[in-house]
Amino acid sequence: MAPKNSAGTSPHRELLHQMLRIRRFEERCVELYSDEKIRGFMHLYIGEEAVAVGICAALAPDDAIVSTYREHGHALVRGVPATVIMAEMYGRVAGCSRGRGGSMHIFDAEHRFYGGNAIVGGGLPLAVGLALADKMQGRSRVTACFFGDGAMAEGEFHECVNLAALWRLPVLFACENNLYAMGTALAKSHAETDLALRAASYDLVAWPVDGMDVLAVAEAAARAAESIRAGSGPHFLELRTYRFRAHSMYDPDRYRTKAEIEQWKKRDPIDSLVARMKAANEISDDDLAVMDKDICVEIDQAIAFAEQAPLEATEDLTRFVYSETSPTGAGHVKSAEAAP
Amino acid sequence: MAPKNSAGTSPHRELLHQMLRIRRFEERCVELYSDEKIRGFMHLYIGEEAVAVGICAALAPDDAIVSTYREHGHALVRGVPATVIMAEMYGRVAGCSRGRGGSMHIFDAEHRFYGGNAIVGGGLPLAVGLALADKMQGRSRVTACFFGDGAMAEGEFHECVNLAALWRLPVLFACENNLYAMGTALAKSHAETDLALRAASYDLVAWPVDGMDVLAVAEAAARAAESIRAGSGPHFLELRTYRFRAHSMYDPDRYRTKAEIEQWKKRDPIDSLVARMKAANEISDDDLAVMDKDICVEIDQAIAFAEQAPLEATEDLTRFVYSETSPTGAGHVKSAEAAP
Amino acid sequence: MTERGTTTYREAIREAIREALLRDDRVFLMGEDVGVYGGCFAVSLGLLEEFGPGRVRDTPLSEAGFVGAGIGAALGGMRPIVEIMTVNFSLLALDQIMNNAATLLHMSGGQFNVPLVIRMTTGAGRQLAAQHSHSLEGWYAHIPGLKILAPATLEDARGMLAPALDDPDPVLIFEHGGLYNMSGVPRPGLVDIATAALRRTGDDITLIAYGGTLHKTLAAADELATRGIKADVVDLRVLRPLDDATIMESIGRTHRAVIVDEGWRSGGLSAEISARIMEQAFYQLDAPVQRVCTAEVPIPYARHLEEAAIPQVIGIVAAAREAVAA
Amino acid sequence: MTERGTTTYREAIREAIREALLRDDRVFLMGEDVGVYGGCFAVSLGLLEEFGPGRVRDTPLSEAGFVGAGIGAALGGMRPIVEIMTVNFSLLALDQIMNNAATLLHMSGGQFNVPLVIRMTTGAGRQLAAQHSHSLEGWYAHIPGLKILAPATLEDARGMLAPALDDPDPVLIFEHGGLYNMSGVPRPGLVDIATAALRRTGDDITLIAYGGTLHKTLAAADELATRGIKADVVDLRVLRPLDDATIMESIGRTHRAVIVDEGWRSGGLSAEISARIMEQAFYQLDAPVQRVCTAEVPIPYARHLEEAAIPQVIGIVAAAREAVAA
Ligand SMILES: Cc1ncc(C[n+]2csc(CCOP(=O)(O)OP(=O)(O)O)c2C)c(N)n1
Ligand SMILES: Cc1ncc(C[n+]2csc(CCOP(=O)(O)OP(=O)(O)O)c2C)c(N)n1
Ligand SMILES: [Mg+2]
Ligand SMILES: [Mg+2]
Repeated sequence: MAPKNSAGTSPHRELLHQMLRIRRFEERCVELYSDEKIRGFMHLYIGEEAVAVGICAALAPDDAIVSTYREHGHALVRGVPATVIMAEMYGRVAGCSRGRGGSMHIFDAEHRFYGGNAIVGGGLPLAVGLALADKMQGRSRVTACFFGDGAMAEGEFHECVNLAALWRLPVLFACENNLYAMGTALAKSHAETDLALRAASYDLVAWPVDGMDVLAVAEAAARAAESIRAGSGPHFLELRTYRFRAHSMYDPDRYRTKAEIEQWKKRDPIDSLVARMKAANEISDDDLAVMDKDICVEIDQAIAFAEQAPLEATEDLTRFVYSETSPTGAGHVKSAEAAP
Repeated sequence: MAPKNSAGTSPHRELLHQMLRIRRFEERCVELYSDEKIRGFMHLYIGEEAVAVGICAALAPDDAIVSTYREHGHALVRGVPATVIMAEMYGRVAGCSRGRGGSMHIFDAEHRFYGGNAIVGGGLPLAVGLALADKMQGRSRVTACFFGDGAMAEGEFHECVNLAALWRLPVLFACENNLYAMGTALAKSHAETDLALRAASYDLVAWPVDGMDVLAVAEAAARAAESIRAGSGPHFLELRTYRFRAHSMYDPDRYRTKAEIEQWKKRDPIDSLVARMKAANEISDDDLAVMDKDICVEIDQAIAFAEQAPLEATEDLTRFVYSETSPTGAGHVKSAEAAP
Repeated sequence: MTERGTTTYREAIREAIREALLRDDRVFLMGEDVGVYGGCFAVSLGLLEEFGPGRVRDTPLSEAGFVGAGIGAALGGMRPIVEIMTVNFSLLALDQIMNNAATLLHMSGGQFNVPLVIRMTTGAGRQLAAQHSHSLEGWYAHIPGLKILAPATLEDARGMLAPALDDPDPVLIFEHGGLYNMSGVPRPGLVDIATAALRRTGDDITLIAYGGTLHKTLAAADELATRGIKADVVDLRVLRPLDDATIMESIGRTHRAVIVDEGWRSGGLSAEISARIMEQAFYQLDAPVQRVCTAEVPIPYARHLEEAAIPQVIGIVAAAREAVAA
Repeated sequence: MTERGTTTYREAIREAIREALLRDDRVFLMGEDVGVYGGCFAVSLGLLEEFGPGRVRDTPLSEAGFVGAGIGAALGGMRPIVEIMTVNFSLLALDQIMNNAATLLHMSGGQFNVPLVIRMTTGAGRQLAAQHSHSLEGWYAHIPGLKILAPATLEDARGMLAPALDDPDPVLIFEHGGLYNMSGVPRPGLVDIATAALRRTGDDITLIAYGGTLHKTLAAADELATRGIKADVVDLRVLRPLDDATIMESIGRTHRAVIVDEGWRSGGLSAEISARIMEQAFYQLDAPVQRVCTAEVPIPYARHLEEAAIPQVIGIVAAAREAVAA
């Protein structure tokens, strides 16, 4: 979780704050995309904020996250500074991935944020391996792996969930079921649309969660993480959610009705939490305005940072193809004794 | 099913005859392998005969079969002549695959026998596609796809079963669960070892069958095939069986105990059927001897055929990389009108 | 106002698919988001509405599964057009393409041919970063049993599909993502899927390109012309089997060559062409054959880095001038 | 009676793995049947018993999953040795190797290196037919971010693993299936993973080979010697990055070269080497560089056809004589 902010220390406040950060950040990203400051593929998380915020709330600083191309939210909540995320999308050397990754490839070693992976399903094996490393080294860490409903149809999903269950690895599989894989509705991707049920067939604990309710997500994630840390193997949460925006900036969104989208917007995770907090007198309109303003300042700063950040030198194009400490890369000859 | 033989027309007799054909054929293959007449990888089906025989009994001549590298049995029962199978293993041009395939790649267009596939799981998509073609063309045919317990861990399994179930394709998934994938025991391959249960999670009909009992297999296959023809989509049978021999001719069989093997041999599918038939006075020792002798003659003939069969001319090495009717291959220029 | 008959590369491909669907009942289009979404790059927009979900089939995300199903359907008598969104994801289906599609005919001793067309987008240049910018058509051109096409013109976009579908063997068509919006009035006529094409003639040097780099190469030829260097520009069109004759005929006249390829340099298609020139035209060369390829890096997102990574006009011009000066 | 110190290629690799497991707790071996079965080609026989199932891990049949898990484990601080039974099955894991292992470092701006070693068997010659006989190491050598090794000698079988594990980036080791039973007494000493080696010297022609074809090439060099043709034999050893210097040094002396590669000809590694010679040593060539490669067919089962398909001594000799006569 990112450092606490001015919005106070109530757990609800922090959840709200994080969701709002994602929302506002991405709203600005849309503008910046129109202005051609951000290019390439960009996938928005708007509508799904409760998932990232709820899951990440259950993670400790030394846990790991493996995410998808729709990862701004996960990265922000995890504590990757908005500045370096924004600079990344600007393609600047100050970006978290030195401008080499862009929107789909946010990486941050400090926060154990392992991408930003844009091959659907391709991040899952990384999560299994990270968890295996933890298990082999006797560390009680959790690796949270985000992926979509569409990804569950990929063979890599099958192989990975089986491996994790077989070896009882500490992975939290967080399936963001937003009902569509690009334009393909759930029922056209999966013969069995009850994804938690499907996952349970691999002999792991799996259950569905209302992904529009950050408290429900946070509670489920906390339970799952606790159980994982206790050594009971991987858990699978199906987070039932919805993206309010198109799949990517290129998507004309022809495959679903306005009415359906509007229906889901009534369950906006931010509005819902605000309503609940207001009902419980946990927040006032003024508080909210302050929170919103703080966030705007944070994002303005991120944009300013990105705007002024320099580009990688073109001569450095071929850096980081191999490690700079590479003994062979540096021409140094490593050796081993031949057989005795 | 191969043409009926001298052993008579009782259904039990025919099942027995087919199982015995496989057994005797492969016993001879072992000798021929020692004599270096057969080379490369060779995988024996001995012990599993009830599966091929029971499943194929439910198939009509225009149904299709997709099999694995352990496919001598499927091919023989399907009616691919022993002569051309043997010649194939001898690497002769008279072999069903002109000697290009060997033991792992028996193909026969006439019997719609689509291999002989040696990438574990790699045949599954072919079966899905064959069934799709039937469905799209309104033909009521079944495609039977054989694969092992090990194959179920592959991503291709997952993708294919989902596709078949989603599109309600006429595939009979025949999982030969012989408890091992090479040396890897079932419980080291699958978190959920109840494979029929796992398969059912894709929303298709799946159940386990005693794969050592040819009558049980035949009955299950008949039910499944009937249901598939009636349009109710793919079915999955888990055939619980055991291979009495090592995985391949290279396998020293270190991973299981002699006792385990002996235990399973007590359930030899041939012995069991014979015992049952004898008890019901359906067969005498003399009948059996005659049947066995007929089979030996058939196999002797197959070997004689293979022994004298010529080799493909070496100049023809590069034939069949492209079709000989290929218009471009022949330099003929096909064309389309450019946009109007 | 657009000229009558103006079309785009995207529309030309769509029209080719449409025609194929109209012409032959056995043809169908299958892939991720080809239907309701209208195609990842809008190529198949409208086809679902016209032909229905039976013949324009949206698939789950399962590249090995549906590409393999296409192979099976081809075995079963259909003429599938399978779309893989981009070549980057085709790696997930490579086992099926290599071990089944390309291999079944030979392995079965000539019994089972696979009349399948696989289309996919290839190439960089749109800031899509490392996992969405591969140019791997050269890899596919390594595989015996496949035919590999790279339409770079409106005519080829429109005309290559029909002969590909008529072909009894698997044909892969690589559409460069940077070309979809290219527009113009295609020349009427027929196109083959067997030969390379001379897109421009000039006797000083042979520039060899295909797909996404053809247009940069033509621009480089223009630029070279202003410096008095006249270039032949060979559009390979068919990457497997390569049309050696057209290449060698040109080099027989020019005695110099530069190959332009958006694939990575080491082990790319450009190497094969250079090696063939070595073998077939060594004594006619006045200078070593040069290659202008993509830098050996996973393609970076930042525009200036991506531009520096992939072949550009200026680099082609420089290589050609060097070759001519040699 | 075997000489003291005699070992096989198989045992040399096993000993290298054993040593690595002893030396570094972070090292583990993972793959299909590496444990209880003893390794598909018996390479890891006995290691499970010595190191236990935690460090010698049998995996389910799921190449993408466990190779990807190896990448993740490397990210997580381990030093995995992942075994893929054969290169044929590695296609199922290619997405992970290309899009993750080779790419993560660059895509993350230098943050995440992947210290992973992947071993696999490659090559034909044992009548295993089309789906078990690929030689695709040349393909892998196309991928920036990877290092590709091809041990052909007992010394390299024994010595390459340790520096591969010390390397911070992914290293793929290709073991030719035909070499496992090769035996001899390895010379003591150190081996690097950066250079090619001159295995024999002679100033008339340079023969370039690696892995499974090295020994055929050495035999061809013997044969050529009896005809008065003295050959340099370069063992590439490292297929990426290629050691151009050693190749060009040799050609600077011999002015002629033949490349021997068990990969298919078109687009194989042999093409890259030929192209580099074109670029770097054109003016020193007295004859065009020749290639002796595998015929462009899926490898057939029948022994005589397989032998005709893959490079043989007689073909190498013929190509070399032709090059010398040119
Ligand atoms: C292997 C692969 N196939 C296709 C794509 C193109 N693609 C990118 S995102 C996407 C949809 C994924 O859907 P889902 O997993 O539900 O995640 P969501 O985008 O809904 O968050 C597709 C098809 C890809 N990136 N990788
Ligand atoms: C993709 C792939 N991985 C590994 C192999 C090597 N291999 C051949 S058979 C086999 C075991 C398969 O087990 P299972 O599916 O249970 O079938 P069985 O051999 O028991 O009939 C393995 C690992 C292969 N051929 N293909
Ligand atoms: Mg989704
Ligand atoms: Mg098995």
